[in-house]
Amino acid sequence: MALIAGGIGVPHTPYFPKFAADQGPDGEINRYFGMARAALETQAPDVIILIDTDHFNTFYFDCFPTFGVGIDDTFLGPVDDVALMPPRDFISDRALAAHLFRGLVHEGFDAAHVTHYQVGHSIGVPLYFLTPGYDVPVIPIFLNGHLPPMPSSKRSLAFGEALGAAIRAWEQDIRVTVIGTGSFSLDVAGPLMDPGENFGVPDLEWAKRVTALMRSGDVGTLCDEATEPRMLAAGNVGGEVLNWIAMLGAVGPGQADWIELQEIRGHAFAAWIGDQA
Amino acid sequence: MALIAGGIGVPHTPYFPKFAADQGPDGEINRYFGMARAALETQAPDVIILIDTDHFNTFYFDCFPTFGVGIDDTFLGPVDDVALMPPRDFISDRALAAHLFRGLVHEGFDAAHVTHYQVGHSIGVPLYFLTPGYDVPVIPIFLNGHLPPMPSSKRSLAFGEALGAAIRAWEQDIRVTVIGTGSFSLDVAGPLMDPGENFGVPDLEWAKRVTALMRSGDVGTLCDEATEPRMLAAGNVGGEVLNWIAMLGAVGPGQADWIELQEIRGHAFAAWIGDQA
Amino acid sequence: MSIYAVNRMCHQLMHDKNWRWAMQTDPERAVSSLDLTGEERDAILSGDVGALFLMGANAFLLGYLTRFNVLGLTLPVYNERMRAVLGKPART
Amino acid sequence: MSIYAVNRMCHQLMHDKNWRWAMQTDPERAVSSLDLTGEERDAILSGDVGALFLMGANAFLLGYLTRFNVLGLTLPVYNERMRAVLGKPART
Ligand SMILES: [Fe+3]
Ligand SMILES: [Fe+3]
Repeated sequence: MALIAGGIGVPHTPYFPKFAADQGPDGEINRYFGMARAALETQAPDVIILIDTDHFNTFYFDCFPTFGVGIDDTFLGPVDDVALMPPRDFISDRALAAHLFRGLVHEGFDAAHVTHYQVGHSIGVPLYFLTPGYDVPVIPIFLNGHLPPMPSSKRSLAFGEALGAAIRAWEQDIRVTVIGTGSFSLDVAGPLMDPGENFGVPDLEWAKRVTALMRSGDVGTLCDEATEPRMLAAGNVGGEVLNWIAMLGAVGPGQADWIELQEIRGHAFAAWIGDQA
Repeated sequence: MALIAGGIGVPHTPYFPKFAADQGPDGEINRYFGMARAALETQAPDVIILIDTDHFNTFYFDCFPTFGVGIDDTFLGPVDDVALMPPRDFISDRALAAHLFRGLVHEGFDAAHVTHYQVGHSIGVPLYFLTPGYDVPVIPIFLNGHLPPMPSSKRSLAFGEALGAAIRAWEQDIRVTVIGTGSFSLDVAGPLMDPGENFGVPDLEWAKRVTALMRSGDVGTLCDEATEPRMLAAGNVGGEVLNWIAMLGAVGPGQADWIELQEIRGHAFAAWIGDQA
Repeated sequence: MSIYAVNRMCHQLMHDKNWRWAMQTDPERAVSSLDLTGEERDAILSGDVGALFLMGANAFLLGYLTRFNVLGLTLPVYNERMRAVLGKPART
Repeated sequence: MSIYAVNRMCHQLMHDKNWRWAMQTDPERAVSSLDLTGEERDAILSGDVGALFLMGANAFLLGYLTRFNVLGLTLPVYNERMRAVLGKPART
């Protein structure tokens, strides 16, 4: 049976490949992502499940799902002009993705079937830093953490729990890492931008609060406090904390192995230790 | 507050406009649809909510949702060459549809946001017969009753209940009819076709059983018996009974006012009386 | 998942009238433009809808082949070929 | 919902390089091909991203206007105009 080797949380800022190159290997971005990459390499996954919020690269308003499962052998991305990261084909695992989709729908999670799809920076950028060889198959799980109405934090946690159960019910003896990606407080190109910037961190205190609750493993309190108004007040992609909450549902409750808040961006880097073999 | 004036169940066979014209006004198709139309006219809705299964006219495998809500001022259809029914713009109600979508997601139903969309015969044909003047706004609710994994019958019922609650929570004093459309036993172009036909009714006994349980208002037993294997054994669109079950969830439990099984097609026509003003 | 291209070919018979006409008039040439395995191409050109179904193609979409009289698939022919695979194991 | 066309115009700045080029080089001509209200067209051509936001356009997508330097929307200009509408009532 499959085992969840651990959880990882990272941001996906589209400018980070360029900024990291400009900062050099000892810069802050490479340092934080290096910690996450080391955690991933310790977890040694055979497959990565990446829970992300699409920003109009996979979906459009025409059909924008609350939850979706990417089911295909490969997928192309990032298709949204990420500097230093031309689009490429990523390898995925169609059989496992189809199994996860069946498991989720059978447990009453009304996910969309997604195939023949492209992705944007929210999937590309984490993989740029975490698996630069692009050698581990990746299954994207899409969660709407951007366009209200968003799934509630409790629903996202339950979705993650069902995802975790479906992963562990997979018949192959493989190791799986679940990644949640996104910000805790971030406004992109909206009225809550900081002066002169193309983004803002409207509620740093909330980002600190989320970080503290994740550090101590108090997901229950996090779900109680992460209401839709609270998330939206933290910025127009404040709902991306739901990607982390779903990841925590899959990996299981517990303290973070480590978590580092990058204040200037309102997001964090973290790792959780998963199932013991 | 809005009131659910009643429920209607009808099929959506794409050949029926042509067959009905060939049979003439006293033919079976016009007789059954005439009964349903009379029921609808008694209910006198200001808005119709139509729960249907899309057959690749609104969605494709690329992003095929389990549940979806059509949110727009108008929509075009049918776009799949229905004889005697050229595509036209149908009027809808964007504000009410957005309200229903919010209500469903907030209650933990993970519907997809659908806009700028087209529809096929599964929405066009019922309206051809029921509202030939096309003067009542229609909000399509999409339910995957075709491609396994499908939502379970209990999940579809709960979805319908949440839909009904959202309708009744709408602030305007309007009358709403909820229509469920689809077959109970029908295989389209698959191995369970009848010899020489382009369709089959692989399990007429199941269609009779569904009809009897709906007549007596025993939705609980219907949900217990309508397992995914049972529905699929009744044909590759056997899952369309879920559209009726969701409709019953919205209208509320109770005996049908009347229900007529059309055995040769494995589907039925029916009406339920709704809320008292 | 190259059966995707088979399904899409059928889907476009409904939604792209140029494609429908191409498949009705010169299917060999039309099919050569698709990203298919040799097995899929052969099954399409021989109108072997049963084999396509067992490869994972969607029956509802395959039905468009007979609806639009592509590849000689009159209803009796389509019906017989599809019913012949009843109960045979499909690939997953 | 004609704000749909405003959002799509922004979306295509990312995904259609021909469109991006057209909007960068002759926005008046490019915009004339869209199904917009007069108010929407005027707001676009004057780079009034705050007004577009209050009409219901998506901020993430509007951001592409400054990312690709369309309509004179340098970052300082975009930032100032967008921040100016903070707290103002948006249409629903
Ligand atoms: Fe993001
Ligand atoms: Fe149908």
